Amino acid sequence: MRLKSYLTLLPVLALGACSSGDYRLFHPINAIATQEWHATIVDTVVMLLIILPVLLAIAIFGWRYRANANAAYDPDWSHNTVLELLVWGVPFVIVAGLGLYSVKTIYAIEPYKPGLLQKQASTDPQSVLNVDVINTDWQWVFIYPDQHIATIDELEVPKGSIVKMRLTSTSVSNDIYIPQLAPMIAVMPGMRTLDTFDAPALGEYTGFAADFSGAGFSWMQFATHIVSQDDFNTWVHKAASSPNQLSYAAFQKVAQPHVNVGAKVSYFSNPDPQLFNKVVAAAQAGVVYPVSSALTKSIGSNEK
Amino acid sequence: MAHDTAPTANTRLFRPGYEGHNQISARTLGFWLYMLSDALLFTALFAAYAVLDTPMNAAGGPIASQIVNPVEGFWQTIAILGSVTSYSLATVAMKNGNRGGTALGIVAAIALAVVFLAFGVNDLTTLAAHGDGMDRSGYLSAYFVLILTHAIHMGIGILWMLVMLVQIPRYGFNEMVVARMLNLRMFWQFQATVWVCVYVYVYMIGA
Amino acid sequence: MAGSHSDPLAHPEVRQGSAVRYIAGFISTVVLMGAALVVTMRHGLDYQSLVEVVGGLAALALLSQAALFYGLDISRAQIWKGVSLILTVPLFIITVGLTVWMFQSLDQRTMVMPASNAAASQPTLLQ
Amino acid sequence: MQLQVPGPWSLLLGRLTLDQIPYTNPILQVTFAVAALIGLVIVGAVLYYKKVGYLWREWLTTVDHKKIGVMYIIVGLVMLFRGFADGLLIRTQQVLANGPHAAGYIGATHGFLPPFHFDQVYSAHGTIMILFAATPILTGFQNIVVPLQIGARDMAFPYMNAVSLWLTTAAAVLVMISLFVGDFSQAGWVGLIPLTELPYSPGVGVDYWMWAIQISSVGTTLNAINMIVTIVDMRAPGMTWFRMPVFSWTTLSTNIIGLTAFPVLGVALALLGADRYLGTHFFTAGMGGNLMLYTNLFWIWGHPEVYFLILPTFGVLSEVIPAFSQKPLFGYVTMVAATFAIAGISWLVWLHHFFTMGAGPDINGFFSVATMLVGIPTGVKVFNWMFTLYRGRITYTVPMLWAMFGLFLLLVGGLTGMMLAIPAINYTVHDSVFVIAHFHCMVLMVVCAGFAGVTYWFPKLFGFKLNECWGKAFFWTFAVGTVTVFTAMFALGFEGETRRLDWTFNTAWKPMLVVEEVGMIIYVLSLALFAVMLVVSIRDRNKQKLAADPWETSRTLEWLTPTPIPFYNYAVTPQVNTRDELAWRRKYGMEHTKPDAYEDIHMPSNSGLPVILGALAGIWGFAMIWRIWWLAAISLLGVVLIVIIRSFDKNAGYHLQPAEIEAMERDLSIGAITAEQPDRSHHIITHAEAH
Repeated sequence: MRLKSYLTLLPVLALGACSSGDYRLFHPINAIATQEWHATIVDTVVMLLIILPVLLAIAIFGWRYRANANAAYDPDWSHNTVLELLVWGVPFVIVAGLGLYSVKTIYAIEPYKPGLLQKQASTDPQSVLNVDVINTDWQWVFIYPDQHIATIDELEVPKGSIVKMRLTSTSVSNDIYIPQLAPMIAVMPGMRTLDTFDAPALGEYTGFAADFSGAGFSWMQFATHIVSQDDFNTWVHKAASSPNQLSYAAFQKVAQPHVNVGAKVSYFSNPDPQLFNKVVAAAQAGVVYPVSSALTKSIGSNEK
Repeated sequence: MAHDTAPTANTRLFRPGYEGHNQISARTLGFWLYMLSDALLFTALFAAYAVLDTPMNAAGGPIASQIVNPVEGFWQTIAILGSVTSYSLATVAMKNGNRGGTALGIVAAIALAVVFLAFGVNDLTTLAAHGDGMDRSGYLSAYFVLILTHAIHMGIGILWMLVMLVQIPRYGFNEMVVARMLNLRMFWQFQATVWVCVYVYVYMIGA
Repeated sequence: MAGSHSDPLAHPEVRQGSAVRYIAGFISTVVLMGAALVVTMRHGLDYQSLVEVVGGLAALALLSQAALFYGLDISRAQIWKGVSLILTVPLFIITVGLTVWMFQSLDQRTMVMPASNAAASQPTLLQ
Repeated sequence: MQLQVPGPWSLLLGRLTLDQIPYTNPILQVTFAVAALIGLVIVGAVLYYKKVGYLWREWLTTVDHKKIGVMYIIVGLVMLFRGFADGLLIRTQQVLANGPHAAGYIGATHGFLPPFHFDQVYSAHGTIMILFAATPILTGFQNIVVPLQIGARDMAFPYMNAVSLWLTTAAAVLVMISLFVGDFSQAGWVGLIPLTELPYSPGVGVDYWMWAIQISSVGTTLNAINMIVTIVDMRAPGMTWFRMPVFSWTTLSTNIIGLTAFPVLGVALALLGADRYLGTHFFTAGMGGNLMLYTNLFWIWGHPEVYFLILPTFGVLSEVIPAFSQKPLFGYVTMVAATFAIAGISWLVWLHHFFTMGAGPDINGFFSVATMLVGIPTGVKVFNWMFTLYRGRITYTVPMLWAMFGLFLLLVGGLTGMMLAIPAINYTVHDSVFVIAHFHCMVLMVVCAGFAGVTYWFPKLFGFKLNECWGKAFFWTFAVGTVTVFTAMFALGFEGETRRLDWTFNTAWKPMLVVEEVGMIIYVLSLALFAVMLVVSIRDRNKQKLAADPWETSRTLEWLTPTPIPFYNYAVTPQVNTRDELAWRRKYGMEHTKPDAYEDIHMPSNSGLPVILGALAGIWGFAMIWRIWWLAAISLLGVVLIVIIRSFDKNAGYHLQPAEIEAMERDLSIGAITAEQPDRSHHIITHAEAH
């Protein structure tokens, strides 16, 4: 039976092998994602140490002791103190080991203050790039407080930096996620969470919303570019020359529920330096951005 | 089979005349389990209250120390404990087969429960009249709903007692009536237990 | 299933009712709550000690109710009530305790805003 | 204090208007047509065969735990089918709507479901599968098997048992009505907060979801009380705690969870209801609410709920595997200990559902380790089942195949569950389809054990076996479908696909999405084979004459009763002498021993009140959803009145006479009574009522 199950797996695995480059979790870019991937491997290997023998034993017993095999039959054997101690002991040892490992890795990648990045952050504080992220229905607004620019649905960071994101939401909860770079963390209205990641290699990565937030949720991607410092400066200059300024009033227009089809990028100059705090304070004061009834109708589509 | 023993001449395979369980015991155990379930309901409400009992969750509205009055709460404590004791004494009268005494105890319990509820309702309506209703802040939501949930339990208990006041003269102390009287005793005592928790947690520690 | 045909008033849970016990339950709870009230109204204790003292008095009141009102003991009639209560009490503690612990941490990390300390509100990595 | 809701409101009909009926939606038109057709066929058949009275007397008003159990399972299977249809829609939408230029059909811009419709479908899928399919099916098993297994005539509270059933059914009906009147929640089966608050879900969808769960969870709580009292109080003489079959043990532990966890869900939903109806601020982002409080309360229930589902299926495996290995269960005592260890730990782990909330490394560490601890007793269970196979004499009947595949899924689910328990891994796959694949392995383990149980206990109840050949065909297609869908889904998790996407934006996902769709088609095939199996089995039902123990290797007490089981279960209460009583009696050649004499049996009377109570609860829910205050008030009053009326009911049941029991037992032993002729037993009832 198990053999047949595995045979059905083969085409699936073959398909998977063809497009292995798409397995983003297998190709971590930075220290955080690498640690996460290592944890995945360690956990899987340790668990397989116990699961594979069990599967094998079940298969062997299942075959060996089938009714018409005339194998040894022991109709009363149901208790063995040594074995029963062992069946508690073995899982206990494995859980103890993995538990210790789990706690250790939590501190290494803790999104607020990852142990992995502490050294770089203290020796080279200049490399820390602050980004304020505001999740709206249904876009991502990135504010660069030190560069005095803001973007919608585009996150650009210089290579070698440590990116420190402060996150909040105008309306409903969400999760932010950049598979090869940044761990998932909740983004909640009226609250502020943090997410930290390093950017060691040039490249373009997709980030997106991970927790359902309403009709436009599937369209909440943002491009994440890791570029050279020069390119970053050029990009900042480009955004800074945008005629659109992101005052709080302008932001309130941006934050109206809106599906950003195709994740179109916009740039703003001179964002209100207190914008992030104002958004949090507004949410705490009860400001909501209600969804129009057109977006909560089953019939017909409206996002275009 | 760890305890496998061969049958002997004395081995019985059937048990004719087996009485099975006792109806009253099964009912009181079942009701006790319901009350544990109800206790978890209050636990969740207390957890919610604990989370929402911060100055931030008051959202500019009143905080606990501004709305609770431990002294008034003490009169409520005496009223509800008096009610519980009267009802419990009614079941002592039932033990002696005294229908009149049982009814008297129940009436006294209802009267004291109404006194208790009057205090509570007065508190909540006064707050609401000042614009500090349950829709004012997260803290007040938790406060109102905790108090109201307890009050609704009290109301159900009073209704139940009224039903018993009809059933006792009608049926006498038969199995069903006795089981209900016992369950109601647990239910009513449980309201006092919850109130002790509310009084201490909301009225005293909040003060 | 025939159930007991005996006199329902002979049931142990009817028999265990006792006026002395109920009145003792009333007095003990009122006295303990009165003591707690006095402690509270004097305002002589800091928050932590108040929680401990008043919480301790409340625990005593609950214990006295368990014994005097509910009449919980290890008799055959009451054993399963006691067992189920003992199995459930940890759940009260777990639910409220872990929730409070979790939200204290969460409030510190997400709600307590640096907004008050003005524009320089960017968190540092080593905060 | 009533909150202003968008849209019109009238005194008579509340928010209900003609616009609320989505009669222009082609998908719902087809669904409605099919549902109406099935409904007409059933009603027509009942009328044509003049079965209205039979249905009312024998089923709707019954207080017999076996019939109630069967009805639970029927409700569960109907909802399972509905939930599966939702799953098919989800998968098809995702494969059609893959890539930036995916075409749109039936008025959708991509795929064939507009976002809001898709969102309702996935929310309904989760809600239905967990609360209205898995829960009733397992409750049904517990109802049928546990009283038999402990040697009792019925549950402790037969009337309340019927009330539980009809409350659950009323809630399931509300979920079904939401298809055609108004809409369902868009906010996931967990009720993502604050998406469920009025500004973001202004319609009635969240209200449908909320009230349906509330009503069904009252039913579940009542059932839990009933089950615990039954097990504590009603075991046959000689059945000490450590002679109790493992399924009864798992039922006890699962109902302790149900009893204590469901009130917390009730509070979470009631506080959400207060926000939506009374304008409080429990879970709003502003005005002092705390939205994570909802998530916290929901998962305090939600994680124990997982074990509420899984533990009874562990019990099924612990019955099926020994029966078909012809050996006692290995390590009975450790099995019981492991069961209660799982139940206990299930209260300490709920935060792992929101590791990404940002609660801090200490808290995440605590809940991570607590979660892993569940792996210890679960591992013990797997080892015990493995050693039960050792030196057995294994026959691969259909129930055994289901049990073995369930074991396989449990191991895969355990492997991936251990990954999710580590926050460092959880941060990469939380809210991805990896999580979906993980918990579907677990829930499908529940389903496999469910099908193992159905095929195992079916002949006991109905007097004929399900067809083995078609049963195996059904099993193999189902197993292949499962492996195909969920292997692809694990792969998609590693590719970074998040859950609940109505538009799968990354074209690289296409191959795996296609594999998933292929798996779904295999599933459809397996359901067709299931139907064939039922039809063939029912057609051939008279070809076999089954003894009390049709499998001939079963070990526990329930197989001592005649097949099919008479409504009074045991003519004379059995005396239990050992664990695995039937295997022991068989070993010493006593399994056919009959009692020497019969005595009268007291039975409870049927009652129409539970079904009326259920109907009133359903109407109350509907009225609250649509804010029809007068109807809500009347139906609530009706519920209170029925409870009071019942308390004045002096009908104390009736007594069956020894001669009638003897005649019935004789007829059963010669096969003169089959399951389709329960009218005879009813005849005896009416006759007996004259006494």
